[in-house]
Amino acid sequence: MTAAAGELGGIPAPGAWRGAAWAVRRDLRLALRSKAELGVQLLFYVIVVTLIPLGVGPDPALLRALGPGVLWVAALLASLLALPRLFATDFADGTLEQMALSPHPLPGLISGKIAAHWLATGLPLVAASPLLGLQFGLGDDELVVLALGLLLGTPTLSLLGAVGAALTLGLRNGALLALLVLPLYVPVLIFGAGAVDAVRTGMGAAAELSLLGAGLLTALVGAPLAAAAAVRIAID
Amino acid sequence: MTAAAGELGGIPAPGAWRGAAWAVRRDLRLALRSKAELGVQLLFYVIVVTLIPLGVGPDPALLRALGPGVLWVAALLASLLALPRLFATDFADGTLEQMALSPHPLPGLISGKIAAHWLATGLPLVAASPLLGLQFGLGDDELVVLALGLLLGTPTLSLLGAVGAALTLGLRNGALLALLVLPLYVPVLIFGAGAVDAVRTGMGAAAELSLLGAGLLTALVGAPLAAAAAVRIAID
Amino acid sequence: MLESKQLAAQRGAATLFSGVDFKLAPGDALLVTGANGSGKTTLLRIAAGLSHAVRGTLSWRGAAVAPLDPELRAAVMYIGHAAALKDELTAEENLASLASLHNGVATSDAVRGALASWSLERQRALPSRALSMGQRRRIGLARLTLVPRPLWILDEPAAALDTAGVALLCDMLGAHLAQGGMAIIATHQDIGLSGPSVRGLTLS
Amino acid sequence: MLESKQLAAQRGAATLFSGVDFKLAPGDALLVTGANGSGKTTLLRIAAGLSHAVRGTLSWRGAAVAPLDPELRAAVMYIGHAAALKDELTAEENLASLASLHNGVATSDAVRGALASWSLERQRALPSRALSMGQRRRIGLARLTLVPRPLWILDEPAAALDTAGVALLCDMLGAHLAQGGMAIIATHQDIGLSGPSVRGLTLS
Amino acid sequence: MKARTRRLGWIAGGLVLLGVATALVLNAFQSNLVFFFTPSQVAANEAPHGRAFRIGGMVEAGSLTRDSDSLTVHFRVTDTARTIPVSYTGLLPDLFKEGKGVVAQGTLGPDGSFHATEVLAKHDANYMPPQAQAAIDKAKKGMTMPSLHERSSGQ
Amino acid sequence: MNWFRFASPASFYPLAGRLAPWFGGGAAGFAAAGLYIGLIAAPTDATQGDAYRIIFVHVATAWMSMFIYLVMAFWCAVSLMFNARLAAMMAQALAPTGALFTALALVTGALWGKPTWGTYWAWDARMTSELILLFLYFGYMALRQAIDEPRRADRASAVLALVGAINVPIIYFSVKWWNTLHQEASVSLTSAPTMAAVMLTGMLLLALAAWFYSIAIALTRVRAIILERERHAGWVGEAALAVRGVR
Ligand code: HEM
Ligand SMILES: Nc1ncnc2c1ncn2[C@@H]1O[C@H](COP(=O)(O)OP(=O)(O)OP(=O)(O)O)[C@@H](O)[C@H]1O
Ligand SMILES: Nc1ncnc2c1ncn2[C@@H]1O[C@H](COP(=O)(O)OP(=O)(O)OP(=O)(O)O)[C@@H](O)[C@H]1O
Ligand SMILES: [Mg+2]
Ligand SMILES: [Mg+2]
Repeated sequence: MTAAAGELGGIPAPGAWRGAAWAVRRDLRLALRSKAELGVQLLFYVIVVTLIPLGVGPDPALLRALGPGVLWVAALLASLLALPRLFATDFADGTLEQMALSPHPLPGLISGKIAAHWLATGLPLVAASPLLGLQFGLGDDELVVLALGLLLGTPTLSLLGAVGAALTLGLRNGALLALLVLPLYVPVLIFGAGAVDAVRTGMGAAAELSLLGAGLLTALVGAPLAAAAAVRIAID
Repeated sequence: MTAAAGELGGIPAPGAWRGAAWAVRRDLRLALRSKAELGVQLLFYVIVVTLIPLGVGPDPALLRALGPGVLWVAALLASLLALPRLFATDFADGTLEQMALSPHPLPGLISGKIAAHWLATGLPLVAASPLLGLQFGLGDDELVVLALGLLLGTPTLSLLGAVGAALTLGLRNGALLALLVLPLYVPVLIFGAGAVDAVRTGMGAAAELSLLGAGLLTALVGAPLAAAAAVRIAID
Repeated sequence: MLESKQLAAQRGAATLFSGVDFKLAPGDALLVTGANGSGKTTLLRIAAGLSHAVRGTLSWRGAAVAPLDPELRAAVMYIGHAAALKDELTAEENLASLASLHNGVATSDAVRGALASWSLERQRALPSRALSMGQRRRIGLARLTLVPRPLWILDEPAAALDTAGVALLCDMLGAHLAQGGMAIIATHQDIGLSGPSVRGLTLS
Repeated sequence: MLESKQLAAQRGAATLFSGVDFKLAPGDALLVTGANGSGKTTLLRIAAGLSHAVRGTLSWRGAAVAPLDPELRAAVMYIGHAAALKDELTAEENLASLASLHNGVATSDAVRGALASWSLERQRALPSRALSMGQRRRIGLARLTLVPRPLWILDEPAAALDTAGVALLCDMLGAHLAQGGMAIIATHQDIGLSGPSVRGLTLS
Repeated sequence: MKARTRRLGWIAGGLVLLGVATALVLNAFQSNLVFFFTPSQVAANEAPHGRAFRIGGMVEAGSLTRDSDSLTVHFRVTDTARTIPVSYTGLLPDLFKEGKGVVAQGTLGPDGSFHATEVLAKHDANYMPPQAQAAIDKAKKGMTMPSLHERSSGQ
Repeated sequence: MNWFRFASPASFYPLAGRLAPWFGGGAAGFAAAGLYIGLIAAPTDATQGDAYRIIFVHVATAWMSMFIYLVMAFWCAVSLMFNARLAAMMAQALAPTGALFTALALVTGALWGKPTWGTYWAWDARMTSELILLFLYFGYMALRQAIDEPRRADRASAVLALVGAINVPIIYFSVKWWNTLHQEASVSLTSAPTMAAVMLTGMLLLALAAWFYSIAIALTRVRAIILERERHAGWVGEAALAVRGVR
């Protein structure tokens, strides 16, 4: 309930970690507050994954070929759908302004927000993916690589998406956000789905997974700085 | 710029048609104001349609089989993505309250909003679909049926989506909206994609198209009433 | 013409107020005051037909009215905290659009006249996003001159207005009452409205 | 300690104000007044380090500061129109969260004390969505007691407050100034603050 | 009164639209909106060429043969009017029986025979103990199909 | 006797408390009899062998999944039209049971499909529309859950339930309208059942058991909902004291 500051009784020095911790705690509490929300996010993923076969037809061979692509595209769309909420309400109600004025560094606060966003929207998908993959007839190895790929890929999606969300602040244009973000998402999608395909064809997914890891690290360094810069521009 | 009222010099009686016309005019102007928006919505559709093949792989036979399904799923997602904007800003800034208090019947005003929403987000997709279908190697007949199906189906999506959007007003939960709306979207998707498949297999799509038409008419009667009821609940 | 009998409002488990009786005849104004959270906004929304009361009745021209009753809707103009302005539209477009929603006069001359009377000529073509707090409120109030309605329900109309704005508001209210209009106004500050037909109602 | 030299602000093609000089020493307050749209909010945001000025300099403790300067950020508390409240969180959670964001005291006792001093004990566990306009503003102001900062910048702090709230605000401001604090306040209504160290600045 | 007539107008309009919708639905069920095609439809060239579809009907009595060297089976599917030969490689469901319903997915070969990739048994709406079944079979001997089955097979 | 008396939560609460055990007992009795007939007395089926015994669970749950939705939609309509709190609570109490039966019908159907049709799942009209029914139940519950003001939750979720009600006839008639994999009705009001009498008896007994179970559970759940929602009303305090034996 009370911040670390209060629990220690004194007022600690501001810092990037403290800022990030504040943001994670606050945003996770907000996400958990509407109890249904996390479950609903997951249900959306499940429904999209079952929806695409409906549009495509019931041929099992076709479905098996589609599996990895569909699971990845659905993860990507779930991430995309959750993006506008990342900064928009904080912008509208003045929280972002207060964050910029707080003694904590802004990139730290924003990293915290992104982390909370991934924990609330990305992690459940990663956890559910093996089960859903089973429905498409994927084998054990493929399921492991699918989950591993999503574990590396979905945080990257959240990080890249945060930059787009910050850039479109105040524009109320979900489609513009999607347009900015999707080109950045495409490589993640290609390597993620590619990794599963690679195991299936017996080639090993080391290459694709390394690339996903490299992408994650790069985004981890760059995205919070870029998003913070975009936020500063938006509130000026 | 000025309302019909002003142009005629007098103050006409309120009515459902007038209310609808007011809402169409206002919302279309808002949509056109951010000039990029219409284009962006379309671009989103184009990107999703080109994205799925990327995740699935370049096999041309597979792509041909996927075509109708992918084009329809993308249309459905584009519609879904645009839904939250339909009522949320009007709710937050007090416009919805004023609409409920205006002398025009609320279902009329809401029908107008839905119509404008479809004109701004659905119609461009319908217009672009034949071109995109070409990429998947669909034949002339199939392209015609694809466009015709979308022409009947996308307004149904907007109408059903409006009910979901009105029910989730103020909840700020995009995934919940998706959860409510997707089950209602599924039949449209099945018959829409089914129609194209039917032509491709040389069977004629009359049955599917009649069902899409029937769905549209039913939604046309029921959805504005349900959405108006939901809006009244939200502003109480 | 607007009359309430034993109105009560409840939020969650708390009863905000109960037994509220008032009666507004043509020319009357009701100034609703009370501490923060005492239920002024709630009462105004009930009177405008936006919310349900848990008990009591509201009647308009002698007939009991339910929320969103068409008769009441055709007679009332409610201006609350939210100004119903679209950020993307200009001040002029916003005003014209709202006026015509309420079936008011929305000719370009009338709209410009209304803007001018609230000293917003220079902001006419600005997108509303750029307006200051007080300027937004002025557009909301300018609607009152374009849409003739017997019953005005105004929630803190003076908030964010400068002194000139408050004086203008008071003049408008005076003229409205003199023409046989009615008004219910919730306010914390003195807006200078007085006279025999101005009654007070304090919620506690 | 906060000093401005020849500040000017421009919006679109219009220059809102120029040549604004002020100087705040410990214990000083600056009351910014002016008509709607004269640039009060703009000036306050520049002083808080949120916006750029087109011309002129702002200096804090003798050193010129750019927007979002860390030194200035550590010293300022800005309360604008938006209260930074989350609808889903309770009044208490909101206040604790904002206080700890600004590295203030956020123990549960301190937070409850602050709520009580603004008479919000009963609203402690309500989601902020349910609060009235004035109650929201009170939570924003309660932050001032939890986060010790030498420089307060308040944009229309009295808007939506009832008379008791305005008196409380005035007391708090007096105490703050007496302790060597500084304040810049934009307001349309008289909030009762007076004294030799209270200066006025009218924008036109 | 005027408001009431206007309201009646809207209601009438709504009912008309719903009526048209019903007519469209009925029209749709006139045409074939199918989960599978019957042998008659296949024979009448209504089924797709060069693409997978489903075929449904009864396994013709006495038509089932197995290749000796592989898991491939051959049988004929009939709707009593027309018959289509089907070949399938793989395990058959337990309920697959001659004289019973079947749904097979696959493609139509140029020779007019159906190459199934999946075979599903379509069960009818009858449930009875084996003795009863035997009695019925005996009574109906000589008929193509027991009449009890007509309701589900006649579709 | 004035039946409208029971439209108030305060007087319905004790009535529900008295009725629930009877329905619970009835459910247990019918289930025991049905299971005895279904698992022991009923003969194996001529074509399906023992696999057909899933029918005893599948049919009861499938019927209930649709029937509960209709009842729920009915209460929703009542609550919207007459602004009746108790009706909304009944609808709220029914939803989880309906979702449970829908899930069971889907699972038992899928399990049955493997031995009979040769597949767990095919996208035929019956199965797809039943799956949509499950999503509708989820949507109804999620919407309720997301709105924390009970009156608003009542009315918003009622609108959703009514919109979704078109799905039920589609499920029911899907086997008639479309040529599907799923069999047609074995039991109907207009023609004799195409099922041996023992089997039919077992199936009907289990259907009755499911019915009684649903009523018992709904009554119990509605009592909990009444207590939660009326906790500020005076009578709830008295009821709580009575439970503790303080009186
Ligand atoms: C996941 C797959 C399945 C689903 C979703 C499903 C769904 C349903 C539903 C909703 C009903 C009630 C409709 C009515 O009363 O007409 C039903 C009834 C029934 N189902 Fe299924 N079912 C499935 C699989 C199966 C299978 C594999 C069989 C057996 C081969 C089967 C046999 C029956 C029977 C005998 C009835 C009772 C029909 C009657 O007399 O009304 N179902 N099913
Ligand atoms: N769920 C709830 N439980 C308890 N109290 C509630 C609930 N929802 C709202 N309230 C209270 O109802 C009151 C709403 O009052 P309202 O907005 O009408 O006040 P007001 O007189 O307009 O106040 P202000 O002067 O601040 O505008 C507030 O005191 C609020 O705390
Ligand atoms: N792009 C623009 N072009 C011209 N003028 C602009 C533009 N953007 C903003 N303005 C003007 O800048 C001013 C902003 O003023 P500000 O919000 O600082 O006023 P204020 O003194 O706080 O007013 P209030 O008392 O209403 O709060 C307004 O007059 C607004 O119309
Ligand atoms: Mg208020
Ligand atoms: Mg201002």
